[in-house]
Amino acid sequence: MSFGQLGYDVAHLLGGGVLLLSFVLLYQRRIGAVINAFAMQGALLALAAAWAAHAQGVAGLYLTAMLTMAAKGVLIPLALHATVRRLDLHRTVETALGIGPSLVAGVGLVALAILVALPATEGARALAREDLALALSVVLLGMLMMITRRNAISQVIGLLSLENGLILAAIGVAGMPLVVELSTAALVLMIAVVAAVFAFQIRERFDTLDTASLEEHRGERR
Amino acid sequence: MLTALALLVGALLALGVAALALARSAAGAKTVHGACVGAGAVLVLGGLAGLSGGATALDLPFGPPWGAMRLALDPLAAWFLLPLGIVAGCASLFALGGIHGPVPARLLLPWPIFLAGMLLTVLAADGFTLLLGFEAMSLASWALVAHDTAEAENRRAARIYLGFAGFGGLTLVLALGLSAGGAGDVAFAALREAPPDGWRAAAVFALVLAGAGSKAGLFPLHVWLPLAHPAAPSHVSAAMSGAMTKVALYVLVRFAFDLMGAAQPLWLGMPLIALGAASAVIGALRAALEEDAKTLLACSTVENVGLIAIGLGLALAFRGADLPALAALATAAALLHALNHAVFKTLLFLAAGEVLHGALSRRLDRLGGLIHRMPWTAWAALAGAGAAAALPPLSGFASEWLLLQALLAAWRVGDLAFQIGVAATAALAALAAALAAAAMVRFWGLVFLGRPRSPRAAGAEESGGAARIALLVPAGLTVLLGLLPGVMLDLAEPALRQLSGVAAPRAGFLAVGAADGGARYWPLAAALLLAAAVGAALWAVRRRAPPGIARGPTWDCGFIAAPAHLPFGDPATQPSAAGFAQPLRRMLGDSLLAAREHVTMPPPGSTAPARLDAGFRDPALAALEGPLPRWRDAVAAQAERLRDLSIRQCLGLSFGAVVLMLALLAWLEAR
Amino acid sequence: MALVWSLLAQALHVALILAAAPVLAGVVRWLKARMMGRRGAHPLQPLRDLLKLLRKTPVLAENASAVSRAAPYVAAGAAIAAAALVPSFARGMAFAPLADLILVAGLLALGRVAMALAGMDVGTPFGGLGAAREMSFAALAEPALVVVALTLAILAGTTNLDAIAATLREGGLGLRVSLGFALVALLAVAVAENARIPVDNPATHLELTMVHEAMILEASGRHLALWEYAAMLRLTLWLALIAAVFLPFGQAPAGAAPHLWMVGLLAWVAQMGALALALAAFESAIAKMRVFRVPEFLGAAMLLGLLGAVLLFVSTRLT
Amino acid sequence: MSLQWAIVFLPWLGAAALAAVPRLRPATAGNVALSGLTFAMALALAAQPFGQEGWTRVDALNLPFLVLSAFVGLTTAVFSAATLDQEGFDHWRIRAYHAAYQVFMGAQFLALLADNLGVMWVAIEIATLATVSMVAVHRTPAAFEAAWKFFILCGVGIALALFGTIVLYLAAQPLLHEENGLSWAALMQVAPDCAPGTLNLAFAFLLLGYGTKAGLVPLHSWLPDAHAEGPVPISAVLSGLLLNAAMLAVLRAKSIVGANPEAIAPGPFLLGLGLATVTLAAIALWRRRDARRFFGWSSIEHMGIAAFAFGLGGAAANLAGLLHLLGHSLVKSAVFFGVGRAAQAKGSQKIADIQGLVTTHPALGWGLAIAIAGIAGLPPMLLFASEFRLLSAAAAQMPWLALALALAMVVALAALVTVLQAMCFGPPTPDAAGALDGWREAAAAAPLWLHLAVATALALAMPAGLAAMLAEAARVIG
Repeated sequence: MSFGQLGYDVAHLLGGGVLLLSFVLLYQRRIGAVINAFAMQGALLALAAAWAAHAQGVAGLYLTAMLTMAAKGVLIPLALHATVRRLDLHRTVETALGIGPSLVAGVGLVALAILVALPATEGARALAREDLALALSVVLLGMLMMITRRNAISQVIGLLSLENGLILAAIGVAGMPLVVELSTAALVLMIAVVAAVFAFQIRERFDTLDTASLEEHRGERR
Repeated sequence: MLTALALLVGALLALGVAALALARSAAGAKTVHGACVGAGAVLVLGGLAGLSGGATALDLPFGPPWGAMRLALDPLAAWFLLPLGIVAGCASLFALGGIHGPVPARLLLPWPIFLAGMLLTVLAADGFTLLLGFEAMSLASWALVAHDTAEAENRRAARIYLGFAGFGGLTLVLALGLSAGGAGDVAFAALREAPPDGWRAAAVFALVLAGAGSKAGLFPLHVWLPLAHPAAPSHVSAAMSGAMTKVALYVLVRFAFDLMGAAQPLWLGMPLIALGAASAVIGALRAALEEDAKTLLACSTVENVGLIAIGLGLALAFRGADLPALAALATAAALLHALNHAVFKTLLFLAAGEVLHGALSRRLDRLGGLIHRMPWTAWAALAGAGAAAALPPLSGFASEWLLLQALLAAWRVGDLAFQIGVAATAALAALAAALAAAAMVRFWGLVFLGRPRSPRAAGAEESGGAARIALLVPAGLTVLLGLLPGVMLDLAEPALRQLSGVAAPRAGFLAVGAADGGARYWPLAAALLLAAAVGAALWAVRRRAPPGIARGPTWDCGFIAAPAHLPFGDPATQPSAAGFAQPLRRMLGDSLLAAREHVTMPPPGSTAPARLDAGFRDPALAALEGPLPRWRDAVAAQAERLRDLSIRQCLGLSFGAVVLMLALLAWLEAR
Repeated sequence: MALVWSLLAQALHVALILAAAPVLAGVVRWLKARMMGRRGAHPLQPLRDLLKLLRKTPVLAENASAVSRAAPYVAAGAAIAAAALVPSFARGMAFAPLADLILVAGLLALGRVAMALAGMDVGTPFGGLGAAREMSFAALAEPALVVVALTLAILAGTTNLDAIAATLREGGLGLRVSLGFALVALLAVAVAENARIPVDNPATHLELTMVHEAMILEASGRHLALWEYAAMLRLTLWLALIAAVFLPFGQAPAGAAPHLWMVGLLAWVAQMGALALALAAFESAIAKMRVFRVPEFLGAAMLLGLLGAVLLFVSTRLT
Repeated sequence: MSLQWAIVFLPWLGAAALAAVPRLRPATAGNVALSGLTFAMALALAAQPFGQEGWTRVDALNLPFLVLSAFVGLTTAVFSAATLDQEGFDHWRIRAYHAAYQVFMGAQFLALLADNLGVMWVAIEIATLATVSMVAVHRTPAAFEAAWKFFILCGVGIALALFGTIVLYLAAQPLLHEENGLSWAALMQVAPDCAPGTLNLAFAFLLLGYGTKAGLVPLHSWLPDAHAEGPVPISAVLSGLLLNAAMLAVLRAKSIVGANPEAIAPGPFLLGLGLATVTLAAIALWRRRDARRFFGWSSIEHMGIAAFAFGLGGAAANLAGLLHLLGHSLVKSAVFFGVGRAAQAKGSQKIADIQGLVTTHPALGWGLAIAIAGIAGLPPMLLFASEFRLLSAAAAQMPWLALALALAMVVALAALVTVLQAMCFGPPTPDAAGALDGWREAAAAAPLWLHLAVATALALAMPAGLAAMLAEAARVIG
């Protein structure tokens, strides 16, 4: 252990908080609440990054923390709210899988993540192991959200939350080189996705809009 | 010599490229075909030299990224250069005679490449080179088949043909890989070192049968052949039927007799014999029923390839049963028939081309009476048809006689199932030969005899010059090969020794025959006897009968003369192609080719004529175009459901893959 | 010396068989007539008919080609050549090494093709119809012939007729079931090849059934004579073939002194007479079958021959 | 600045410059000039010795692909210059298109050159962003739809890849110095001693992540649509370059995991994915009506074949896989040149509307026919050599799998042949409009023929140096 029990506990707590918020994301029914929960997750992640910067003594991670806070805690949620208003999207979350079953599936995924990550990382530090399991859970829950929600906004939030999991994993691995660059690059990707929602004017869920219009366009269907 | 042949491959390829420029003028096109005639002559010379010299090998200075391409010339390859050269020469000469203006580049360019591909296949001494040549040959001939895009039927033929070409290549690659084993070296020398055995040998053989067999036209993968061969220009059809099927058989021989080693079991020959017999019967029967002259000839090719395959299969079985003398006999029959068929089929296709040129049709029902307008073509074609019908003393009879001798001796293999199978095969081979005779009589009779069935046929004109020579050369060769098969077998001796391991049975220049004490066929003596008998009949009749003949109207049991507006008589009163085929269609077609006849009677009082619809369908083609596409479409329809997914569901797929992968990892970790 | 004798025997054989052909045809006709209760024409009537035809100028259709003129000679020549090869009273004749069963079949096929082409030359419906049927029937007769040849080749080790005859005469093979089957098959083939009842009726020109006659409807004069003569030769040849293989009694062996030839000659005449009688009796007793039953008839013959060969395989394993 | 970085930043600087050029002719000319310059630099790079330098490395594995990318980039730029006015761009789109093109090229070079796996990830991300914008450039609903699908699926894919990268570092962390922590060379060195379980986890995510970009089933859904929308040249670079970069990333990961004897063998995973990919693609080819989607599916099939080859492993199969990637880049981009030009000439992308090309456009039609035959694995193109090598190696090692592969390839081949016959030899369909003037028609056809010639030359007379390099690369990826 390179740092004390407190450091471990705080990091663990923050990571657990991020995971908990993933569940909250799954649980919410209204889009506004989903966005808010996502903002919370971003903020928590920023805190975790800052704590990691402090604990590992890597100054660059403060930058990550600040960027995360600014982008995910504030800007992206604002932009999403604006998009919902501007494009007059459905305010309620339409689910492909009910809330309850989603949560059950989420618990199963967390179990899977732990089952996979813990044995796989024998030999690594405990924090890294825990962190990896948490991060993997967040990633999987993000994907779950993407495939069980029908609104474009919810799905984008799923992707964003997935990316939160990545950052969580990256900051958990002490001494990861290029961590700032990578997390920034990932952030850029996410911002681009959000921008694309706006630019492409993805009004409806991409359930109905996608292939059907492609089929009509190209006459591929028989 | 090998170096010269290798350079010839390069020269032909260069000629193909140069054809792009040369196609602009008639002189250029003539140059290309003239050069190809020369190439044919060089090939024959190379074959003769290869048969008299020993085996030579040559590494090319380039090749695939993992090694050089290797060429070799041994007696086996040299023997197959003979049909290749003769066919290439005659076909090019015919094409040369048919040039009256600029030739489209797409007709001119693939021709030398086609020849080069065949040559490369025969010379190849490693798997890659073999495949390269094989596929180049397929592709170039496909380009020639596909040249006429106006007809939907031709497009279908080209499509099926190209599909089969790729299929054949893939199976051959698999066969090479299987026989190469772990090392993965596909040079022939390495393959010979470690021949496959057990199930591997069976698999290799099955794959080669599928790959080379489909190219050669073995049942049930022959379906493309009667479609594709007629679609090409006639000189190309001639080369495809005459030479390309032989090259495919060469590949089969190369694998079965050389690369798979000598120690193969008896049963290896059986599938070849069975497929050969099936091809022979189906091919001959279809030839007797088809109504398009070139399709008919292509089906006859299937028949002859089947006969050759029977010979090869017998040779394999004899080798397995340790009867080398009989193996040599069967091999001799196969090799000789390969050469003979190449010559007479080239002749027939060129004659069909001449007919097409003169009378503008390939349909038997639009021809007729051409012997009056095109005597040279008619008599040359008669020689080819006689050989194809296995009439003594022409070439076809000599090789089929040898084949029958091998079949009749096959009972010496002491396996009862084999004996019974071979007895049945002998009957089927005889059936095929007799059916071929019926087909050839029908072909020649309907095209050249009788009255013209269309005004165009009545006004047909024969071209002279190079095209005529291109017909006369193979006609002469057909007669010559028929009279001197012994000489050819002496020539083939090194190849036969290579394949069967012992000296071939020799019966002198004038005869061919089985091992000592067996039957002999003396073609020259038989021909002299026949000539003497005909001469005697002529002499005797001339002595007693008054000279001269009288001409009168056709009697035909008092049939009424043709009306004035049909100067050549009503074509409908002549036997039609379908009508001539009727007995065989009813006797054998019902069961073998799903033949049907349907009469539509007009209702009482109607003046409409009654109609008879007759036709048949090759069962193999029906399978290819029936269930197979249905299965494919059913599977594709299922697979398409994957495509109709929304983005969310596509993501679900990714997600599923991740979860599955993780579960797999967890399971692996737990173990 | 042996060469001279063999040449002499060959020449005698050719002369004999050439002369016997019209007579045999006449005898068969006469016998049939007698059996049917008619008086019948003189046995030499066919010969007289031939001579009469020879004297007439043939009439060819306006659009007949050279095929019509050449084919009769080719057909007759092929028949003569084939007949010269089938042994009659003696073995070891000059052409014996040539006398291969398959070559004989090939020569017969040559004659058949010549006739079919001649039938198609003018473009009449009957000619084409006859040619189509003739070639189709031959397609079915050929396999039967080959399986018979297979049986004989297994027994004799060769397809040379001379050697087969020698083996069957001297080999002490005894009576074999497979030979019986082969005989029946060969008889069926012979009936089909010679256009006899029940496959064809040589005495009628009924359109619906005729095969052989349909092809030579347009022939006349010397051409018709040649066609008729070739047909007679073919009948003689087939009967001689059956006699040589299945009734190999009394033949003079190779190199035998000419006095044995007399014995052989007498035996041969007796055999041919017996076969002619059998043929006449068979033809009188049976009705012609429908054209499209012929494949069944020939198919059965082929199967019978095949069965004979299979029995032979089995018996060669047992011994 | 070293040459490695120069070849990355030159296009990026150029992109910035091109973004300021609103007119078509100067923009296309600049694009071509820039691509030519990078091609020259790639050649110069090939003359330099191998080695690692900072975050980049030049080795036997990436150099051939680098040169190839620069080459295809150049020919595509030429093709694009000749045909771009058919797309009907306004000046914003001209700017966006050319800038995105050069950004993509730079990212592609970086992705190939990167020694650092993190840098490689960033490069691939940039390439994705650039291509998304190029796919969407037409701003039709279908283009948006395809771009969105592409973006979301690949976004998730590269997110997974990043996760894999992090886990990979986690595995190697105890054994590494921090500075070169994500260096492939360093990872290769320590891989035998890493915790095998962590490596497994890393490989799973890297395979699925980069596999998405490489279009492996079941992660392939984005590919056909992305290939079918957007300007024609994009299909060529997507198929010819981006897929290679992704596959090379998979290979880098595979080599690391494969170096550890206790970790799971990566081969069977690739083998399974490859086989599934080939089979599904072969079947799906039969239902296509849109020419560019059809060839997009064909790209999926070929990635499957390459994955199968790498999964099989061993010198012969790896070499076959590398040759297949090279050959596929050359020939498939040639096909897209042909199909794209034909679609412009006929005014439709539907196969039913593009027929009889050899009659209406002989040079184009025959070139396309040969190219499709080459894609189908018929000689004499490089794909013939690679498929020969692969199938013979597979038949020697795993006959049943080889049979399954061959079966799928036959099905695909039949589909390709059907389309080849229809498009090139069918009854001609009328031209829409858009005949190009003489030199531009030639410039549109020249890249096609040039690619075919290069692919043929590489198949039959590959320079000895290149062959040795590929053999070395085949050894490296294990």
